[in-house]
Amino acid sequence: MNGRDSSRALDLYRRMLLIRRCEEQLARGHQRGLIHGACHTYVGQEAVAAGVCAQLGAEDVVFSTHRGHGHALAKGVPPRELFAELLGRATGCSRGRGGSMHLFAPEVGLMGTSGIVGPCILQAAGAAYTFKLRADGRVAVAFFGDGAVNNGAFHEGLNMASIWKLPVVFVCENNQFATEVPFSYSAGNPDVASRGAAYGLPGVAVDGNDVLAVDVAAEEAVRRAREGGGPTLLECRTYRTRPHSEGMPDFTYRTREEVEEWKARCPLARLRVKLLEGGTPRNWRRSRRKSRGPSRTPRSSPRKVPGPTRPPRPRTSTRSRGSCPRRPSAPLARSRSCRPPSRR
Amino acid sequence: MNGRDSSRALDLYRRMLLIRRCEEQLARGHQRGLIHGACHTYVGQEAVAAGVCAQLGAEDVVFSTHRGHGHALAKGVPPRELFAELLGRATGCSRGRGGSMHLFAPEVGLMGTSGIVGPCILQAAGAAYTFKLRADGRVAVAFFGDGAVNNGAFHEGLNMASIWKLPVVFVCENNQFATEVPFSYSAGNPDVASRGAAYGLPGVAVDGNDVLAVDVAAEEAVRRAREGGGPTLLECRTYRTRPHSEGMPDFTYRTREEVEEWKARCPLARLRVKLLEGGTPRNWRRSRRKSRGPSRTPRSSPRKVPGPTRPPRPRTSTRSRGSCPRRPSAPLARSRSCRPPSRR
Amino acid sequence: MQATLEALTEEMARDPAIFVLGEGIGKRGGNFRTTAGLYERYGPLRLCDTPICERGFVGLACGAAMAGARPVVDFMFVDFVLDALGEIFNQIAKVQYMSGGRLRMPVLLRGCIGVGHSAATHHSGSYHPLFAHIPGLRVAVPSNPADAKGLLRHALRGHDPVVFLEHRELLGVKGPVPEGDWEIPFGRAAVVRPGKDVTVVALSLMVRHALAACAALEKEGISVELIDPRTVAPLDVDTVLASVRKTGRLLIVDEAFGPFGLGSEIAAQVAERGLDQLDAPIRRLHGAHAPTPYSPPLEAAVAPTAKTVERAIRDLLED
Amino acid sequence: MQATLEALTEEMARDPAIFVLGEGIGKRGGNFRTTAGLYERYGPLRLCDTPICERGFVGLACGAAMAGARPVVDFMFVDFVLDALGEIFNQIAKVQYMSGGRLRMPVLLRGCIGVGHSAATHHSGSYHPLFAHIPGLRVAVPSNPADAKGLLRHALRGHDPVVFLEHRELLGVKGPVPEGDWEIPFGRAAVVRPGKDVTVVALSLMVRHALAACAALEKEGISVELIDPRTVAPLDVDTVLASVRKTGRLLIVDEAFGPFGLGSEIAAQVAERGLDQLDAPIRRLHGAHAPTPYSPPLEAAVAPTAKTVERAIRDLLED
Ligand SMILES: Cc1ncc(C[n+]2csc(CCOP(=O)(O)OP(=O)(O)O)c2C)c(N)n1
Ligand SMILES: Cc1ncc(C[n+]2csc(CCOP(=O)(O)OP(=O)(O)O)c2C)c(N)n1
Ligand SMILES: [Mg+2]
Ligand SMILES: [Mg+2]
Repeated sequence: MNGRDSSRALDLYRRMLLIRRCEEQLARGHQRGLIHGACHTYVGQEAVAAGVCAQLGAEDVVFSTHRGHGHALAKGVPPRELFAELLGRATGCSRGRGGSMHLFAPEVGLMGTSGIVGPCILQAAGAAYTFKLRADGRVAVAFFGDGAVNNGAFHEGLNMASIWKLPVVFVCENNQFATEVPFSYSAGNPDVASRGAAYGLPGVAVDGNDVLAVDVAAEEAVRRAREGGGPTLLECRTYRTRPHSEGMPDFTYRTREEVEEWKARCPLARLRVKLLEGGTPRNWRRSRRKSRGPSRTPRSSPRKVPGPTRPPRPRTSTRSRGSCPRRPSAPLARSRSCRPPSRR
Repeated sequence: MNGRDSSRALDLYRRMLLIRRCEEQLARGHQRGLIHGACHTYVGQEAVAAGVCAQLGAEDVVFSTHRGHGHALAKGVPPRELFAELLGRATGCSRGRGGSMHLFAPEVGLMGTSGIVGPCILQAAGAAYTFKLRADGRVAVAFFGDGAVNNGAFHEGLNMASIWKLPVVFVCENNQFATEVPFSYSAGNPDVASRGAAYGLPGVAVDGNDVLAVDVAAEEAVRRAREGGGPTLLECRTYRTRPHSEGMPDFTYRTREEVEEWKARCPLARLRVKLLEGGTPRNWRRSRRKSRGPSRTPRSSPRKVPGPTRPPRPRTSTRSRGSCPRRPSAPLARSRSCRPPSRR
Repeated sequence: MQATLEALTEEMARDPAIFVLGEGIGKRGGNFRTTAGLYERYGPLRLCDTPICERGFVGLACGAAMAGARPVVDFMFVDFVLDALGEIFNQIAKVQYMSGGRLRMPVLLRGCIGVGHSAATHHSGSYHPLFAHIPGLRVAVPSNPADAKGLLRHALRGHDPVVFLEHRELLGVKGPVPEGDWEIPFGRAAVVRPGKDVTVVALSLMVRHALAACAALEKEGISVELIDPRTVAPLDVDTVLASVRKTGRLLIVDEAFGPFGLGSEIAAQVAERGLDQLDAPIRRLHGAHAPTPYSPPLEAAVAPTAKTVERAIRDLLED
Repeated sequence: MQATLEALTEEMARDPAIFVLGEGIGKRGGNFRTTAGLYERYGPLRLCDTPICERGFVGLACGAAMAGARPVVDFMFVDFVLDALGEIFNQIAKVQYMSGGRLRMPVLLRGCIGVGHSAATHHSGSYHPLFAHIPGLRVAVPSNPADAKGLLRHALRGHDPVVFLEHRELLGVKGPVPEGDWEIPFGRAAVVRPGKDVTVVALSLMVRHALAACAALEKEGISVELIDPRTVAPLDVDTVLASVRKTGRLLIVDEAFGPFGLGSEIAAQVAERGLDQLDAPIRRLHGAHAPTPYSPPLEAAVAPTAKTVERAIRDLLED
């Protein structure tokens, strides 16, 4: 890795780490009864949100699903707003109305996550339609699971995006299960990327646990969208290493061994190895320090999870202040001009 | 053609002729204001219904669309009941409640046509589910247009049928237009048959104006379904030579030349040529005589269309009696054992 | 209606964020000529012919609105858009609330309703009660060209999702339309005709039938006050209550199904807020609670007509 | 509820045409344990895990019923099945009428409704008014295990499509269930508790809240007659009318949205058929007309509670 590559890699690592740390915190918060309802964490899949969102500018938009914390963070939602939301506070990104599954932060391009499987695909196509109408060069991204692939929204959304050449990227996070149902059971053709052909659009499969691979594939797809080349279907093959939703049993439909195997392919660990192989870049320490808020808290004490839920009100508790910096120190939603020239 | 082949060909010809004659009558009835609402005729596409239904037994079932007269007749709905239905009579196959777009004759396996694009695909899969549950060897068929291919019902229905290996045949009649919108515009991939791959099921394209080709392809698909091999997507490439619906303008979205070109590929005329090339089979005359009811009427006088509509009541008018035999003289819904052994 | 086409044409000229989605609304100009001539003027991006995927293009419209456009979905018959109710109820209706108002949802969903033309059961529904039940949606059901134009313009200038339903049998109807740039705000009923003996609330095509009934009854000295709510969400019951205070008698006429319908909602509000004013039971006259049959004589029997409205008014006066 | 599982288990043993479709209803036994243990007994064909395609498997169920099977669609949350309303309203509800009764439609569509557990807006809807508006559908919304079992069994033996909705907060509730092979016919309200001062109609979870309110009021000598309609289509208003004849006062409590809702329909029927019996305006208490928020204190504010029911009864008595 040269200097530019490794600074980019560090940025990706930082995004992933932020997600991982936040999710671990949230999981603890759920265990402690501070977070209510269903809470679907993104642990294991961080490379996808990080890699794709690194290719987006602040003006680009993202639509996501019930498993949306990672996308929100990667797109630049301040962790504090995410935490406040799940704690049910008025300072949450959805003012406490949404919780885990309904995150809205249009000011940073997180247009919404949804508790219904499917709509995000159509909505991303719709935002892309607006961008095309305005010819403003923006790009929309839909993140969705393998489960959504069998839904009519996938079919209708990809087809419309294709015939109108909309600037949209469809990112399927194939983590191989929809709740407990294996994709190999529920899909007549479990090769998601190959399904692009049914709509006349390029389908690309990528190792979703390799953030650099995701980054490269996303760059290509985003460039195609931005340049008027139309949509891409990007299948990121990955795995969630926590249960479908916090508190659910996990080893009835898959084995402990399988989960362990995938844990060994942890996207953070893999990138760390690469980074260390390439020598410790100058800013490696600094970057760790910067994201220390969320990264240290869970280690120091699980009790650092912000206090008990209370009615939404303008302020979050003081205790949460230290652990969740208002904004990630590095601008997560980089503008296009920041892209390393070597990548262009 | 040997004797068996040509008697089979004659059967197919008879089915097509019955449809053509009935449709011409109905079109006239619509022009004269005897038939109300929308009336979508099947003229030009007869080979599809005839070829596919010739492969079905009486116990097999068919689901269809707004353009369903041909399927109804080919599956064995007595022309008299079809006419009565479109005239709004209680003796109609849907008791006058349905009209052109809502034909029900479960007693002959016409399970229903629908004014909504899409549902027939799901319903055929559903009937096939019942057959599989009962292991009774029956087969379900969905007829639908190219327009339905872009609908979520297609996606969801084909996928479910594939993963559960349901005994169903999906027959897409690609007549190249949905109302006035060309399929090449509305489909990211206008090759329908190739879309079977997206669901892991075989997709077969066939000349939908060649009834013998349809017959062969349908035989294979029906056999696969019946033997537990699962669904097939059968794309029949064809053309409707009348307007989308009776009375609509026709040359704004397509040229008169194109229509004439396709008229020259008339499925009836093509088979007639083949039959004559192969020598006039013994039963050729007889067959013409048998189907003379509907075939002669339009020539003898357009006024033979049954009298003015009146409230549904138990009897049809006397005048219609002669022109529409209660049942086609040859059993249209042949049982499987009638299939020519050469075809097995 | 020509009137809504005028409103749409003018608003599209004013606001470049407006675009139309639907089947055959491009070159063809719409199944009901709702977009005739617009394709030539505004091109394929702003008049976008869709594949037959109602859920898909309604969901797309939702995302387009979130990103700042103003989509008009022209769904032809309301029966077709039932396939998109998930997108409408779960997404379009909720986005503004869920985003704390940071996202707007100026989607116009328009199409035809109503029994007629032997269109049979998949081309003759009137589902405004379903939409009106859902928080976050506005529902307009005009009865004449002037209202249609004013309400459509209002819809095209607001921030909320609007379901705009025109009765198919009204599409050809002509009527005076004021000139110029005016709108009709939602939630204001029109007193179509003042009267003192009985209050009739009628919607859409039923307003015409009720007018015919009023004319017939007038000859016998029966004076009917006729009210057209024009929008069913928001629903202006104040105007109805004011009228009932005068007349003491109320009949609601709507072609849509009765149970959980317009008559239920108005009657319930009056029974809560104006019980003392009533001199007789509240009557409702609705379309038959059955799928619409095809055969003309059967079809004629399922929807209220001028005759059945007249009879219902007479019955009410005898109560 | 254990009770519905018993009914389903018994009926599946009796009738081999019954099969269940849904997400995770196979080995997993259903998100709410609605099919626990059935997979082991009846295998994958009769307990069929579906992909996430609500429209698809509801449409498939329609066809399966037409061909003679008796599908049970287990859709988890009613919010999800909104994507399938086209199949339900245009197809399932109409097939029997359109085919002149030659085809039957014994489809059971079941799932959860209701606010609770901070499930937020996509997992907390109660849309029974939508279904009840549509001709051809039957809609059951039980409030206790015995009714749930009896109604479910009835649904599994009839010819009609039934939408069967259980409140999520009732799933864990225990209660006496009679032994043996009995059913509860649709369209018969239960008088949960006789009384003489005021009539309260409550549905589903609201019955429990109302019971708590009754108990509190009883201490002050206020006697409430509590009626549970149990099915909203058909809707038994006769029982309500008989009660109102005694009490002269009526309150309807339903968690679902108010406009075009259960309260509207009951109030309208009473205003038509029992106007003279009323001593006070008819009151309705519904869930807030807004998407269900996530945050516990907000969530607690949108649905009626024992407290708010009690207050509404007091207000009504003062009218
Ligand atoms: C329309 C709809 N049906 C069912 C559900 C219930 N549900 C929530 S998450 C989920 C599985 C989703 O699987 P997938 O899309 O692969 O995403 P993952 O959870 O694996 O990230 C299901 C079935 C839903 N939310 N929406
Ligand atoms: C869901 C739905 N949307 C729209 C329509 C209106 N419509 C009726 S026929 C038709 C075109 C259908 O095209 P295709 O499926 O190719 O069948 P064809 O008419 O060519 O036989 C359309 C759009 C409908 N009936 N249903
Ligand atoms: Mg998954
Ligand atoms: Mg076509």
